[in-house]
Amino acid sequence: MLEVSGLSVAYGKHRALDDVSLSVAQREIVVILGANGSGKTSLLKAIAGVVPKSVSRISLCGRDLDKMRANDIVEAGLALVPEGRGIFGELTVRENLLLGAYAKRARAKERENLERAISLFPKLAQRMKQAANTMSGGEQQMVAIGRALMSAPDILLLDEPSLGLAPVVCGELFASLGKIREAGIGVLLVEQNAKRSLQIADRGYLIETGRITGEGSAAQLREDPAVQRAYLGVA
Amino acid sequence: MSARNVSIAVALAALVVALAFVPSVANGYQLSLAINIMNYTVLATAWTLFSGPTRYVSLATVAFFGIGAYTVAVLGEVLAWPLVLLVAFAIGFVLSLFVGLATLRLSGVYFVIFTFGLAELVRQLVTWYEVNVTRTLGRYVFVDITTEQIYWQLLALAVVVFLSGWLIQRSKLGLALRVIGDDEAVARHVGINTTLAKVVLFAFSASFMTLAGAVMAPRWTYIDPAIAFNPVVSFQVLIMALLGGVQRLYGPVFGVIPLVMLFEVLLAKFPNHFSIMVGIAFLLIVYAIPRGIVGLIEGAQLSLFRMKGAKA
Amino acid sequence: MSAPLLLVSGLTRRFGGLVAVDGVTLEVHPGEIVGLLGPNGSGKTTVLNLISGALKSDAGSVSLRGQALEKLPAFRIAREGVARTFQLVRVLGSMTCKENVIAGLAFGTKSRWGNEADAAALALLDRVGLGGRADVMTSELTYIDQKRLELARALAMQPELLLLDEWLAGLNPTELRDGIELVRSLRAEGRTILMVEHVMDAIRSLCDRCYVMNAGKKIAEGKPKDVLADPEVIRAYLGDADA
Amino acid sequence: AQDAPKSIKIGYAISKTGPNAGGANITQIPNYQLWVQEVNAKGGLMLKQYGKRIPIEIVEYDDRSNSEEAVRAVERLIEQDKVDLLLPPWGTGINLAVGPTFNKHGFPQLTFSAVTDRAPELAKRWPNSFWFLGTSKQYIDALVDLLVKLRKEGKINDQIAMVSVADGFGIDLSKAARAGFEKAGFKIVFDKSYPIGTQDMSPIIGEAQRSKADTFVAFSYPPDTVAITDQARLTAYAPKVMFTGVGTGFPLFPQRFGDNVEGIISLGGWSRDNKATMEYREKIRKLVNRDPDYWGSQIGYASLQMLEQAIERVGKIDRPAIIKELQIGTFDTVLGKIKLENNQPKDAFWLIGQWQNGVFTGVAPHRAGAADFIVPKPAWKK
Amino acid sequence: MFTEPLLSGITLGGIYALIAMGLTLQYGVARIMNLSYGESLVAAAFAALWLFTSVSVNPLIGLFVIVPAAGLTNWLIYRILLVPLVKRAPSRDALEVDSILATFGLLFIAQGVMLAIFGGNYFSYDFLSIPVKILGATISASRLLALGFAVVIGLALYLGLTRTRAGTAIRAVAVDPVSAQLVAIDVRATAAFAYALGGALVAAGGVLVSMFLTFNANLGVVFTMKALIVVIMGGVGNLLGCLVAGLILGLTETFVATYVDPGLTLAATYIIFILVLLLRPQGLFGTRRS
Ligand SMILES: Nc1ncnc2c1ncn2[C@@H]1O[C@H](COP(=O)(O)OP(=O)(O)OP(=O)(O)O)[C@@H](O)[C@H]1O
Ligand SMILES: Nc1ncnc2c1ncn2[C@@H]1O[C@H](COP(=O)(O)OP(=O)(O)OP(=O)(O)O)[C@@H](O)[C@H]1O
Ligand SMILES: [Mg+2]
Ligand SMILES: [Mg+2]
Repeated sequence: MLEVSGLSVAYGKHRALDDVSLSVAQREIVVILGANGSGKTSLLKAIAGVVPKSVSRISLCGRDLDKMRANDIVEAGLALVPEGRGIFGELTVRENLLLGAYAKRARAKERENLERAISLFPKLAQRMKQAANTMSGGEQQMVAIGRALMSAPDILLLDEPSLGLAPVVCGELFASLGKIREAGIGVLLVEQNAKRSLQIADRGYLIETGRITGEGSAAQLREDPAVQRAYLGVA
Repeated sequence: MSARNVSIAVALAALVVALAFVPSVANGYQLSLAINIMNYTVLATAWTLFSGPTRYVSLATVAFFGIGAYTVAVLGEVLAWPLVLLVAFAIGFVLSLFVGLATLRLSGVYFVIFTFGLAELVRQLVTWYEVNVTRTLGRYVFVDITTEQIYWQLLALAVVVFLSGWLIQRSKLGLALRVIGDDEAVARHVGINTTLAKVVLFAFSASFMTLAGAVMAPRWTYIDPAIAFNPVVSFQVLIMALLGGVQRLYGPVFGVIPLVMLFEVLLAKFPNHFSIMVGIAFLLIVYAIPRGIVGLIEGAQLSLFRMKGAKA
Repeated sequence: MSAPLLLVSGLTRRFGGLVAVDGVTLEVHPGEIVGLLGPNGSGKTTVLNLISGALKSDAGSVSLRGQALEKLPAFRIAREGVARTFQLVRVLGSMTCKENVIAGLAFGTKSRWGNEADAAALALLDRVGLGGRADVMTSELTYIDQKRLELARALAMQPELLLLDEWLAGLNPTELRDGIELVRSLRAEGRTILMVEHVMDAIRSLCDRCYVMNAGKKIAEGKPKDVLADPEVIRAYLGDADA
Repeated sequence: AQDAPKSIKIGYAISKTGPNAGGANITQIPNYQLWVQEVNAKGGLMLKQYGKRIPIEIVEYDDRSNSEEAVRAVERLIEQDKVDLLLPPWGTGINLAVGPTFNKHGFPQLTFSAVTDRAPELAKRWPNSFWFLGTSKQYIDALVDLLVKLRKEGKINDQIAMVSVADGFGIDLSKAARAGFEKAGFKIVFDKSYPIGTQDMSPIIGEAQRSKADTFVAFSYPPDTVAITDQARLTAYAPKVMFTGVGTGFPLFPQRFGDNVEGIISLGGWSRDNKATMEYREKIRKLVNRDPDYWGSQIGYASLQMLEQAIERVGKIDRPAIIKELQIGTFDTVLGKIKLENNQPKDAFWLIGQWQNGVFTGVAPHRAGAADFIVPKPAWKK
Repeated sequence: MFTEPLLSGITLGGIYALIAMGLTLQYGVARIMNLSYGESLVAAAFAALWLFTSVSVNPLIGLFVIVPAAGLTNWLIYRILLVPLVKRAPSRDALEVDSILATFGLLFIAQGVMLAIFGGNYFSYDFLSIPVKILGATISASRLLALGFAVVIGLALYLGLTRTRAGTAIRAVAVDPVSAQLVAIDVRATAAFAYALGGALVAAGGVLVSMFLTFNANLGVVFTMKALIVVIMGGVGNLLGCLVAGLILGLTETFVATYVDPGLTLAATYIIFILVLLLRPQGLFGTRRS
């Protein structure tokens, strides 16, 4: 469904991503593993169109995304939960969530998606009128994920979604990623909690200093000694 | 001190000495142009002293400048000149301490407009006082200060402002202000007394502006609030500093000189379409020099370095 | 037991109708690493904010070495020897890494400046894993590196008490191991640490004791092993599947 | 004879932008344009020294309503452009600011847009300076005479309501008025000032209306003059004597209020039957497509005529001699014959005028040609 | 005696609010600190004057021409002149600095053009200057009309911005333009729209104000500053704040003029302004940025 080939990102002289290609199919969770500074965030941002990039092709369900602006990319069915949340601090939780459904494709299902987001994070229901920037760190993360779900995406890009979530919520989040997949959505996940993510993922890529250095099914990766050493904490 | 620093210091000292001889070679008009440049240099640099690192954009420049001018109008014929200047400095300092304490909790554009309002408030209060108490609005300043003396005083003031700016930049106070400019919460949490740092610097910057006003006052025979508190001065200082670049202490000078010259040329060439020409010139500058003139200069230096590096 | 370094008692803070911190009492002894846990929105960050002076409390007291902190402004508290990191990183964006650390060195408990500060800054950057990046602008750092930088800045203040707010979040297991080592080495040099964390591995391996909060109230305290087995903690915080 | 220069350079710096531009544009700039046009149409100024007429060349700057700029522009005119003569800037403050520079370089300064009580003193300090508009006391004396006469005739009571703009002009005049009115036995029952730029005059008119004064005096700037008049009309406040201005003599005023201007009085005024004056109006109309104002314009034009005659009498650009001639000579102008006393004209023009049948007619001081005063001011028409 | 200052204070306040509303959109949403704002207002006033005196089109009908024209002009200004600045600005602060400099240039150009056409003269015309009696006080119909517009526009826009999807999107752009893209908002188009809407509002203000104020080509700055003060006092980006702040200032002016001293009106408004900011540094209705 999502096809990326030959994607590069540079900040000035510094090359953060170098000729990366990957794909995510419908009903698939793909995880990206990589060390700190390896370019994971840059990858997601580039796909979502919020950092300048050079690329040979990005397409979603056959539509070219590479020349589109970020807002059109969302309209085309791709949603990003950015690192550091990027919620609208001065707006209320409700407004944040409803803005998630600003995309025309999402408007019809606004109510349904709102219920889904709330059932995932029941805490939000009590805080609909609170200004988002007065929420706790974890609560803000919930708002960010909930907002992305509201845009009825075909594919969801998550940058470290579990960051700052309490274990119980974290567990629910991973469980719900499974449900999201069942709803026919593809998920591209950047996550430090490799153990958990490899449990639910179908496939994964390894990324090192801006290049893809490995890929495989989740099971293969779990068994790979290098992966075990680097990401699974097996000494 | 490294050899490079010594030679820079010597060059600067030579520059100051050379500037001191301007009155002996310039005619009246050129001298008054030089005065204008000096005046704005002092104001814009004093402005940058505070607003550069903290990013608190102030439009109160003319409030202090005007108070300086008024001090001269009131005391000019009563006290000896050095005393007048001293009093002006003291008034500026004390007043700005109060203002600083009251205002520095505002941020962003709130501070900008607040300072503008403050300047207008001072002007209104002075007007009201003059109208209802002294019952004359304009005051006449007849003090025996020649144009040359005004120039030299401004030059001396500029030297003082630059020296103090340089010292502050190298001091902990300078760092404190930059931290405040980036993030006040962090500043507090690393142990910076943000209020004190801001207020002290604000007061210094404002007192220099007050002094500039006092020094300039004898230029005009007649002072009334509209003249002394002309808000255009605040805007001009702001624009000059921004155009030059506030990242460096010397940045504003690079805004002052070209702008004063530009205004001068356009005024002469297009007396009837001055506004339009200034506007167009301005837009061109904004689009062509995106990072201020200092940015331009340093960018050029950087690429020079690069070229050298590439060849080596 | 020695006298507590930090003593918090009856600490309360409201936001409108919400009682974010509700009569919390806790103590931290010199040389200890104490964990502060709890579900999202339970008031942990708010407690740190109250201790560090970022927020003022509605009731209760905070004292360091017996000296009351709750009335002091944040910068005084910092000079008394309390340093912190932020949950959402706050680095000084217009400065280099070194300058960020110098900001911590210059105004902390034992102020350092000039060449001495330069050297100390480089050493600290090395220590948190940012060696060689002294002159990089902080805006070019990744999120995680920014967190490291923040720690270096906090350490630069030579604090007696270090408050860490989810400093270990977002690290992969290898990095986490390094991070845990780093924190442990801090204790070895005599620092006292109060840390908020959701990463249980870190809590287990680092903390001497921990407190658990829920909805602003303290619901459990004790050794990590015991606390994490507490049924109420499991219900409210850990959930069935342990991370 | 020496080689004649190609032109006589005359320079001026005036407010073309900024808050002073409004006044400068009405009272001053058209006069400069008209005068230069006329002189050059004749071939220029007749200089005996060369035995021929030499055209005027103008160098003009915009002082942006700023004293410092004005000083510098004048210096530039003198030192860079080497002008032969200077025309004055607009407004009291700026004329005073450039005074020392004019004086230092010995240029005659014929100001006609400055009202200052220190005019006599300044003329002594700077003998090259001429103060055509006079002092506020002159205007007030004329006004008081007028009011005293009306009171004697039983047409008004002895109460006056007065407001003034909190700026040099308003303060000087209100101060002189306070002294003058009280000396003449009037009671000032309402006496307030308001800041420049005040947009809402209803509180002021309301207060004045509630006072029992038959006479209402406003020393106001043009926008305020319009606002005050409008508010008075709106609330049907019709004092028997209504004084407003400056601005009342501006073309804007009758344009805005039509017949309703009838009976309102202000500073200045024209002689209805003076042919020269009416011709002058036509010329200005042709030049700038609107009327001149009825106060300073004509006086300014007269001052330029005087300068012209002084130069031609001296016959060369000899500034001290020109100044001398201005001080002692008698000149033929639109206003009739003028001879200065202490660098100020005396009884040369009307101090108080009243709108009568569409002309702002001089009514005081009381001398030959003064029109009868209409009192009470007619009620407002809808 | 009391109703008179009350009513004239309210109308004056309404006028202030009206003058400021466009700016709160341009600055609050499009993030353009528009120093040439007052010039737009004066230009609209001149347009109304010209339509009225030369073509005898009554200003109320003129509104239907001038307001859309102003909206379009401002839209073009944004797309052509300001978008390059928006694109290159690395941060919000940088954009603010750039926009101050650029609109400072625009200010001069607009002023220069008006000076070239109209000279520095004062202008004023007579329209709807009819006394209306309310509760024993007399107010001119034109001022009442301006007040009515201010209230209607203020409330309508407030509701529009807070209660509708498009309005919320506009506010989202104001809060965080980068994240706004992530929810499919076309940031540039939205900002251009807000800027143009602001321009249309200020033109409406200019037309209405021209019915009773005397103006000249140099008066723009006065309006810009008044508008900024109202916007800041009300809280940036908040239309309701604008309305309330305008009313407070208007009432302060008339009450001080009536009961204290007309000479202190401006001083009093600045004092109120300063007090409000000291008590609420983010303005009356503003929210604090984190
Ligand atoms: N705005 C920027 N300017 C310059 N360099 C940048 C910028 N953003 C990121 N980089 C650099 O690009 C590289 C990749 O960064 P990126 O944020 O994509 O890494 P990451 O894999 O997400 O790391 P982390 O796990 O720390 O979040 C890093 O070396 C970083 O320093
Ligand atoms: N300024 C504020 N205004 C209103 N409510 C606030 C404010 N700050 C915090 N809160 C609320 O107080 C509660 C406690 O917040 P706090 O940030 O302390 O939580 P936390 O325990 O740190 O959570 P997390 O693990 O998600 O970071 C939250 O419900 C939050 O929404
Ligand atoms: Mg990342
Ligand atoms: Mg927290």
